[in-house]
Amino acid sequence: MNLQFTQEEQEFQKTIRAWMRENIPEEISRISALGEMPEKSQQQQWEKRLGKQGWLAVTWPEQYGGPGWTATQRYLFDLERAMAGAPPVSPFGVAMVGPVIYTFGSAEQKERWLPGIASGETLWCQGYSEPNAGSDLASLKTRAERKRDHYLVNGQKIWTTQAHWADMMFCLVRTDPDAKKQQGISFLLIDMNTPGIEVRPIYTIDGHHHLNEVYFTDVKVPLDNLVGKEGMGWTIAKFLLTHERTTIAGVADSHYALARMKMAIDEAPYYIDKQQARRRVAELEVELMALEYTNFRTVAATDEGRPFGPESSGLKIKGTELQQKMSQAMVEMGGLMSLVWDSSSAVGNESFNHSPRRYNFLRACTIYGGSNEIQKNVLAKMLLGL
Amino acid sequence: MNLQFTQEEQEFQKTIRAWMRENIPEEISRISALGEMPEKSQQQQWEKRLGKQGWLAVTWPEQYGGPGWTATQRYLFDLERAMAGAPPVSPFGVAMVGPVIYTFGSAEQKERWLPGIASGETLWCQGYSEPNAGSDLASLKTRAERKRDHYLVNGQKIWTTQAHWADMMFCLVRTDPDAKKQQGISFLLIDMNTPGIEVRPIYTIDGHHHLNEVYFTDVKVPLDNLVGKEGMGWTIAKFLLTHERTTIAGVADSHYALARMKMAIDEAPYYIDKQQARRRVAELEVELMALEYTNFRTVAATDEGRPFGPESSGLKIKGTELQQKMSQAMVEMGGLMSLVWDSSSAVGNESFNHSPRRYNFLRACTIYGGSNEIQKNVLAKMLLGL
Amino acid sequence: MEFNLSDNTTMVADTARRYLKDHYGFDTYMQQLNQLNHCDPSRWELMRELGWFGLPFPESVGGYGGDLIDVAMIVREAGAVLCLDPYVDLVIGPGKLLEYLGTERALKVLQSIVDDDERVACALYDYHAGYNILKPSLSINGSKLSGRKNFVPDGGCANRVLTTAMLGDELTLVLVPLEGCEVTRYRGLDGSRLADVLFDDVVIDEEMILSRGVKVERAVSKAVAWLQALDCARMYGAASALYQRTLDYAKTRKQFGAPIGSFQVIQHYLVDMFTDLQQLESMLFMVSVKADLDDTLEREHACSATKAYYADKGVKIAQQAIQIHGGIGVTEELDIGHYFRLMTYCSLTHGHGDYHLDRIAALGEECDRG
Amino acid sequence: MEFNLSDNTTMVADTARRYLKDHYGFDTYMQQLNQLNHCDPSRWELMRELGWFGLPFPESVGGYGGDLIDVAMIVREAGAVLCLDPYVDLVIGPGKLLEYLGTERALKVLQSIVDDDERVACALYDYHAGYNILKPSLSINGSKLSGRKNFVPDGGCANRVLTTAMLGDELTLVLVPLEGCEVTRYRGLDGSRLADVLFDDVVIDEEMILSRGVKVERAVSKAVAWLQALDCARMYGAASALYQRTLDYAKTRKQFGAPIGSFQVIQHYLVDMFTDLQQLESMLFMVSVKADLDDTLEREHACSATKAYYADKGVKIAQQAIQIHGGIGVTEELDIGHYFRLMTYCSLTHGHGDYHLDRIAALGEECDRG
Repeated sequence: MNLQFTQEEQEFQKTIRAWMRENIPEEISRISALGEMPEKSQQQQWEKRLGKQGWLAVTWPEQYGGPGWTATQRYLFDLERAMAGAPPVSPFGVAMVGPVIYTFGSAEQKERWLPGIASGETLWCQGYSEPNAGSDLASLKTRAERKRDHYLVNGQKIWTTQAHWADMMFCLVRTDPDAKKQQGISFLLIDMNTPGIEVRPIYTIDGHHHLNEVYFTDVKVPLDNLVGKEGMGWTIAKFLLTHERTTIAGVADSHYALARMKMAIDEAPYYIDKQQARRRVAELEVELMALEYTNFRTVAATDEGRPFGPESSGLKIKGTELQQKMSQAMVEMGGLMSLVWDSSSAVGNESFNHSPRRYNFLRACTIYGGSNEIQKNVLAKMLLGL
Repeated sequence: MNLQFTQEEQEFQKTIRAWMRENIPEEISRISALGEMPEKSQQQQWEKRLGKQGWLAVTWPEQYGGPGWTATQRYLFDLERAMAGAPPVSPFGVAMVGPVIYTFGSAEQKERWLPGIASGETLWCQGYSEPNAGSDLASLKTRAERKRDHYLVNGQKIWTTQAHWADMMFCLVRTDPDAKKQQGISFLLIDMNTPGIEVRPIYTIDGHHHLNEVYFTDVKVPLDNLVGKEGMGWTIAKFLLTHERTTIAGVADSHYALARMKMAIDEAPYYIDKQQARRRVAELEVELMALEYTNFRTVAATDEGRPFGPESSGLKIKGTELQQKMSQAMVEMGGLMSLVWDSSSAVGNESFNHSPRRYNFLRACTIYGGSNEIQKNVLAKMLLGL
Repeated sequence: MEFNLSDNTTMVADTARRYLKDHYGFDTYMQQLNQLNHCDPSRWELMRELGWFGLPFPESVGGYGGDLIDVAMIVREAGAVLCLDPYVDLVIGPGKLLEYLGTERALKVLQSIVDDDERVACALYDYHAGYNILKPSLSINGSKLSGRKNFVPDGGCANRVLTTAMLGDELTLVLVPLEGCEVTRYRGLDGSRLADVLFDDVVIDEEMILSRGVKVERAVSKAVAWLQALDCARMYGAASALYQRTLDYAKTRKQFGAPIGSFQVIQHYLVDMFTDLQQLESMLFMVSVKADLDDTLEREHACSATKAYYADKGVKIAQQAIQIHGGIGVTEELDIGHYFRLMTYCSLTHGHGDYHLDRIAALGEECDRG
Repeated sequence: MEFNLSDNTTMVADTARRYLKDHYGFDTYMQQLNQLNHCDPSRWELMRELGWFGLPFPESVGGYGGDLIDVAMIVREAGAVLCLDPYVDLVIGPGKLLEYLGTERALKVLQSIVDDDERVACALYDYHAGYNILKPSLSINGSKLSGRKNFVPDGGCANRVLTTAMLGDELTLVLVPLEGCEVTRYRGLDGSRLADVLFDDVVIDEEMILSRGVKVERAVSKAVAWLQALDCARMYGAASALYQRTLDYAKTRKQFGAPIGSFQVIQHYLVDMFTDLQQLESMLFMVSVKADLDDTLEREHACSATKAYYADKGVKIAQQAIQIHGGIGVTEELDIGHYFRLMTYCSLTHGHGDYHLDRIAALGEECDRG
């Protein structure tokens, strides 16, 4: 049992901290300080800067462009990234389709797609959910019919985050309509500029445009864009679910949110009962600590080459619950200042003015990627044997 | 909309208050002030005193010995009873078997049993649950075989509150073993002094003896002791579940618990952060108020001869949850003083010393009479149509 | 005790429901969301025709002498259809304030609100003073009013503003034309229109000072009690709509080959929503009577208890409605998320949960001493 | 960072588990519940033979120089089998206090605890001072000790008592023979043996005063950090046992023709218990390292966070275990209810949840200033 970071790790952390301080664009950290998210151009500029430094695809093996860091280093990097006010890297390229391609893809596919992800050039989105396949993903209907030299894709995806930013989509499609539910699903890479694709925005209750509906009408996708074999889609999707668990808890960004909350309380000029507010912060701090040390155990296991233990199973549930609690606390502490929706100038403390947007946005975090109810169903079955 | 008690009701309340002050034995109110419950002799002495006054079977029609009060008067009576530190009347006679007998019983049965209940002479207990029929009551197995001039009862009941005090038990038994689950169940009155009955104590985690197991070995019960017809047991049990809803929320006793809590905080000599404690009391007070006004609606409906509306459906769930929360708050506020289990003299404030016993005891209140989970299942089905 | 609505109140509520259903709803709401202007004049006139403007005011000023419960039933229905028109903020709020002041001048202004489309906004809050309505930061020095008010509902659409200010150590109520002030408009979380008003050495003549001292404190405290009760009425309307929509959704939305309402966990969520809703209704009835009491202790205790309870359970119902709806629940396209915004908004106006719990604790001590 | 137990600690834990399983369990617990006496002398001797008495103490006093984590793993196993023997209260508590004092006299007493079956109880609390261990109500005036200590664990079974008292404004640690004191015994909520000790003008000679001032404050604060960590270790053992028993019960207990563990609501309850348990384990590892740090801020922050977290989630697990068990869960016949008592007890010793949240808030401010 050794809960200290090594001397080397601490040095590493210092290096990252210094680099972040110098390299994060001020406009981005200003946006983060309000609990908001950057625009596409800002996000991509930032990811490219990381890419140039070789720090974008940090989870990848070195042969594909990863920096060769330990899980602990990745954790420290993520922490310093968050605390410096930079947004998380978009997960679709680096965390999702990248590992799929280097694990299941052909040599050509690796060569063709991985460099663009690692450099931040190519932006990806994820085509999983459909109107009638939300929690019940295996019910998806989007059809990819195999023609002589292409797949013909027809159907609709929904809740597609950043589809309006993306160059590429990785997509679950049904290649065999006669096979049983989970079978007959394949994993396809689709160029978002292909004719027949229409992206329609969905605005979320934070007032922003993150999500989309994506319609496919006779979209031709080259056969080469199939990853793995036909029918392997479900296996690949499951692989991703259990892949990287060391940042799923959102510990780094919750630390940042907690720090913002403390600062907002300290700066609050007036009627907030500060003692009471600090007590509420203490409660959240305790929960974050429990999550963080559970997360550390997953990080340590990764560094020792051990598989994720049962301790990692609750990370997503607990992490998202905590994010929601924190954003709600921020709104409630703000009192009247949280009534503001779209003022161009600050009314009191600006972080409180923006707090409802984040609070609203985070209502989704217990829903997407498998709602917490679905997560619990799965855990009850897989882990508890119920 | 008129939320005042009438002049008459207020006079009534004053009369009751004065009577209670004069008639409640001091030892009983002392016990209540600690959150404890009286012994059999104390309880029965108290119930007889009420009986003598004609105030024991307060929900009964006048023809059977009820005082002819409105539901509002009954509410006020119950409130004054609780606030004066008297225990609730044992429900098995007055609230349960009494109404069954005057609704379903024969003239002979009414004459034979009702007077003893209304006077507090006869103590009853309820023989429903069995080891394998808890939440799933319809699975009960205790067998009553019809012989020439008696039923022969064999089987076992469990969780039988006050069986060791009781003269009589009303009991669900299976008279037709071939009928389907809910059918074939009958409602039988059993004299607890009949040979073949063995009562074994079950101690609960408050350290007291409230519950029992009751074993029946070839117990002969007169045929006259069947209420209604054979096979009507389930109907009668369901009748009881929806019968009297105006005190099921436990509002009166929760008011008393809240008052005790406030007093304990005021008297707490020392380190308790009183402001914080009062804030916690305020939270409980708000929840009690919501419960109370919902309860008032049920009381008002009763007085207007209207059926219970949907507002009454959550009373048991909310009421028991609140009782648990209050008892937990009492323990937590007590801090070190709540560490005490069996000191014969007070260590600091005696109410806090006794708080863990009540806290422990009340863990059962979300379980008995149909666990809150079962209540929710039923509401989802019956009321929400799910 | 008796919880039935009078025939009169029932009629008011039924009319309101019909009228609001015809003229409001999600489409109207979405249109209004994109305007910073005041509500449609024809709808405003319709409200006047329905008698809402004079409803809770004395006949002497052209009113009908109705009760808080009448207004509460209207506001409840308004909450249920996401109505954003500023009936409460430009009529009830300033109207009750003026009525409670009761001076000739005040009643004259009230009469013009009831009859003449006079638009008066109330400026009770600034972010320094927070919920402490008796100690605003704004002050009058040497007959000049200077300072700032925030969160003034429909402050951008009014002609005049009724604002509290300190004159020495006395709370004072001043009626100021808005022309001479710097008004910054923005939208509130619920889609309503807010404004900050900067008073930059506005010269105050005696005419503009309506009253001062204990009388103002009492009027403000009583008027805010109405507003607190009406916050809850609005939240109840929203909670009720949310519950009903979510129940319907659970019955029709299928996943894993069955309606999601067939899953036990969803069933229990819905039962919790339902039982909470029942208790919210009980509290609404209670506060609709007690928020109008003269007894300060009982009035404030009732208002604080209800606001605290709504801030807790109303918000929980809205959160749960989103969770059960899943993805669709967090989109702007569906009304669910907008009810959620309304609920958060109302949980923060006129005192949030913590404020009211503290007030109850303090009132309790006062009771004990008394 | 590295969360593996060392070979040595693993061995200690495994031995403890085996030993405790052989000698403790529900039957032993129930026997002990009916005795106000000290534990069985043969079991006590076995603990000594296992090396537990000297485990975390320096070799100079006959100890083995082990770590807090070693003791924590023993106490965790002890919690899991409802062990009531006062290993922590009569060995670890007084031992660490004496070790941290570090004077020759203190170490001599420590040595006699390790080697000679000396029984020393710690009297740190009285109900006036509450959790404030640095300002006890007991005081020494004119070389006479007078006043009362409460909640002294196993105070009825010890020869001497290490008690804090104020000498002027200095915190002082005094070692007093118990013969001359009035001792009132009672049982604690968890079944352990507590005592009140009345010091009725007990004459204190210089010999009895072990130390005073800042040194005592520091020693008390560090020793109590150990006790706080060990509270959590005991609670973890209980929580883990509760979870496992409840899971097993859910798989076997049938209602409505199916195991209750097949109902979705029960499944989610159990998943919540499981994920909480995982986080409780993480916090236990954390506090087992940090409660022994010299850095006051980090040590106290870690202890308070863990105690607060356990007071919340540990207790919730126990409540849920009872609820899932139903009727049988509230009986004295089953161990479930007794684990619940243990959990409540430990959530109140050495600071309850609120106390620790306040301390974290206060430490945070200190951090900010520093």
